[in-house]
Amino acid sequence: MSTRKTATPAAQAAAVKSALLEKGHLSDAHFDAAHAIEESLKWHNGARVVARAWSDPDFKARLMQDGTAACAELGFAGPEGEYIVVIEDTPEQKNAVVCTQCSCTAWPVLGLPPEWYKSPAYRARVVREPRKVLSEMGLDMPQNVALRIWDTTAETRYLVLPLRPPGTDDWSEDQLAAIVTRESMIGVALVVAEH
Amino acid sequence: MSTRKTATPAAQAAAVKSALLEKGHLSDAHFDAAHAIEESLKWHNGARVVARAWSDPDFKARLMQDGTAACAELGFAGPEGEYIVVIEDTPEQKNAVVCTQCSCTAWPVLGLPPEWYKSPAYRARVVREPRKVLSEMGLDMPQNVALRIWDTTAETRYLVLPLRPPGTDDWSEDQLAAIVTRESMIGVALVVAEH
Amino acid sequence: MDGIHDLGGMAGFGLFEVEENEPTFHEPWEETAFLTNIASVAMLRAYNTDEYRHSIERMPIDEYLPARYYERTLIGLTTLLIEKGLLDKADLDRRAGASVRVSQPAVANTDDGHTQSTAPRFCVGDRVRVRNMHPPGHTRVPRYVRGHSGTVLHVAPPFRFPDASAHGLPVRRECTYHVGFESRELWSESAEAADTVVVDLWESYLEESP
Amino acid sequence: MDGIHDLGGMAGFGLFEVEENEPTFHEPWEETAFLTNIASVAMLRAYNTDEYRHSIERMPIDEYLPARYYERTLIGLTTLLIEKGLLDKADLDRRAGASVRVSQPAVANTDDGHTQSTAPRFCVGDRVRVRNMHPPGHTRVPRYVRGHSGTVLHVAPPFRFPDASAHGLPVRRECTYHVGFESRELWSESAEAADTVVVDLWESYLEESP
Repeated sequence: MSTRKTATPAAQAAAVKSALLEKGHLSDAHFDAAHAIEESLKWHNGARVVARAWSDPDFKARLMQDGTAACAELGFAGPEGEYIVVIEDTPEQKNAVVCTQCSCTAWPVLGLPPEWYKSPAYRARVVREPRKVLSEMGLDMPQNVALRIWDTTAETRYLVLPLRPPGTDDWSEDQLAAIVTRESMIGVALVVAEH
Repeated sequence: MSTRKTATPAAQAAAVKSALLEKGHLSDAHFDAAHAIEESLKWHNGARVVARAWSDPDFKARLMQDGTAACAELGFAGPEGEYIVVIEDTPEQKNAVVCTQCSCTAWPVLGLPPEWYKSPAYRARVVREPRKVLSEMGLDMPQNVALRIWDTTAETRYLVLPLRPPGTDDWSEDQLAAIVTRESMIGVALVVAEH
Repeated sequence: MDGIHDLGGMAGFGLFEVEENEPTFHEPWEETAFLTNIASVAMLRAYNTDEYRHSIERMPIDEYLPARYYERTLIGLTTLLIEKGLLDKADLDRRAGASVRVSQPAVANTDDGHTQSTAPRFCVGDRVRVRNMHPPGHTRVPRYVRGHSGTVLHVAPPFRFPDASAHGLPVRRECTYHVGFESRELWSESAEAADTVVVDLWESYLEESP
Repeated sequence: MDGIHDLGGMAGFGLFEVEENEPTFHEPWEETAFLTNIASVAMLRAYNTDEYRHSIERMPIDEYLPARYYERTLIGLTTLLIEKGLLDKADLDRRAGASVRVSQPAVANTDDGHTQSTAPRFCVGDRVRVRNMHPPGHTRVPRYVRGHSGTVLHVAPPFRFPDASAHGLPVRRECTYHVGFESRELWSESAEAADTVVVDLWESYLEESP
């Protein structure tokens, strides 16, 4: 009965789950269904979208026109993916995504976000000093490339379409998908052709 | 040599003081002098200023014209008192003082500030919802009294001259000084005549 | 609320680490917290995502920054399940063998928006200014753009207005706008001239730029 | 810097306690910290008060709110005495038997002000607007008034411009102004119409209201 001590996260998570189950608010089947949703949220999905866009001009046109529908063509949809907008990197403009107020991302194509994306430091700094933040992450953008930072404040979920690296003209979609990284689709890295 | 543990404030304060003394940067005499300054910083000084202003119209005129000089007449001066401005409560306007960015106050007349004044809650809230904050502190101001909150952001140090309570016309300056509180001179309380 | 969660532009943060081959969850309780939230929103429908975001914003303010991400999830969902009457704090404390952590009570917004239509009021290319709003409850207009002007780059379809939806006020939908702000408009000369920040803003947050 | 110390208007804080017959210090180390700071500023002249305030603003951001007031004093003065080369961190760690706490390195302001004169540019009654400044280092213009207009109520004499003085830039003095802002100008309709907030602002922070 003593409630002076503060519960550890592990104890609190177990307490809430057991109470929900015992009181009948949720069942194991619900948790299994939630787990199935979790398993479907992979950034590798986004890599497939990017590889398809690089390989298929018609798909790319549909993707830029209606990101949600084009991702759904490949079977990628779900929570935090109600309205997906694709933003295209160009030689003149580099895009990067943040959520300053919490940590929203396009789960169906980017998966659950990594620690750095959720860190208060990234959230606070990238809208204020984007060039410095990208540089610290290993991406030194030339001064003649404008930076555009997209803050995920409403229900739009952004996916960055990175520049296709040179020397990949004859690569298959699978080969291309294999070099696309999560960071490149959040916009803080370039895609590099690996041999 | 292990520096993994974080020093307690007590250990850190002792370490810094002993290092300053041993390296000869400061002597015990300096600490004694600092202590003498500390002893001179009393809110009771402000109570004397208020009582004098209530009792002596000429002094009050000088106080409103040049707070620093008038306080110095009574011997009250020192650090954080370089430019003292007195703000007068009226039946139409209630004044209160805060320092939102740190916790500046007019040390020579208000003493070192109390915990509540230094609390992040007071600093954050009183500029935003002054009526609610004053009410929580026990001071319900009628809607027809305007509130004016003074944020101590530069070098001006404010002293609120509270309303003299009714029924004190024949009181001596000493009697008046005895009912003036620190809170009334920061502006979050009224002065009440006690018998 | 102008809370600690509204981090955009706040100074004092330093380097952050990018973990190689990062797992989705770092400890088992993190996955439990995530799954419990998904099940509570999508299956139990105990609360909506606006209420969820606000439950985290209401965390004790000095606990927000030190907390791990899924710690915030856990504190938020625990708060809501108790507030909605589905769980009981004393029971949870007993189960956990210690006091479970919860957020502070909500202060409701009184303003449920300025737009009565789902048809867009602004078009791409319009200059708009962000209203100087300070709602006491949930809002998604960051402090760092308030009072500043930008250009509409894209009109998104109507979505639930979160300032109302997070507080059980009647649900309305209105368009959101991707508004591009020049970095120098936001941060003055300290920013790079060519850079922009795009913020996705509900119509009620915007007015015509003067 | 737009740091955590700039608390004016931040939401998420609740009740605070007013202690009866409060002692000046609650623990002996608090007095030691206070006296060490007084002696370091006034006698040793190791640093000035602007540097001192900034040393506290540079505290690790998630340690600021939970810290006691004199804990911040202690962390600030320790940082400065080390940065100025008077004390050595390893030596202090040895003396304390543990790692002493210090702030993060300073980022200097590049802008040392817009005013070149100690004669006041504005008069009582003038309408002024606070510039949209975001200096990376020390400043005393709170975020909550930036971009907002108010009325000059009083002109104070010239004082050292803190944005320069805290960073060892050439010391200039300029007038400060007590500027009255209507609460509704700052906080919109959520504030009481009759209330005002007065902020004491250096001339370089101000421009003529448009």
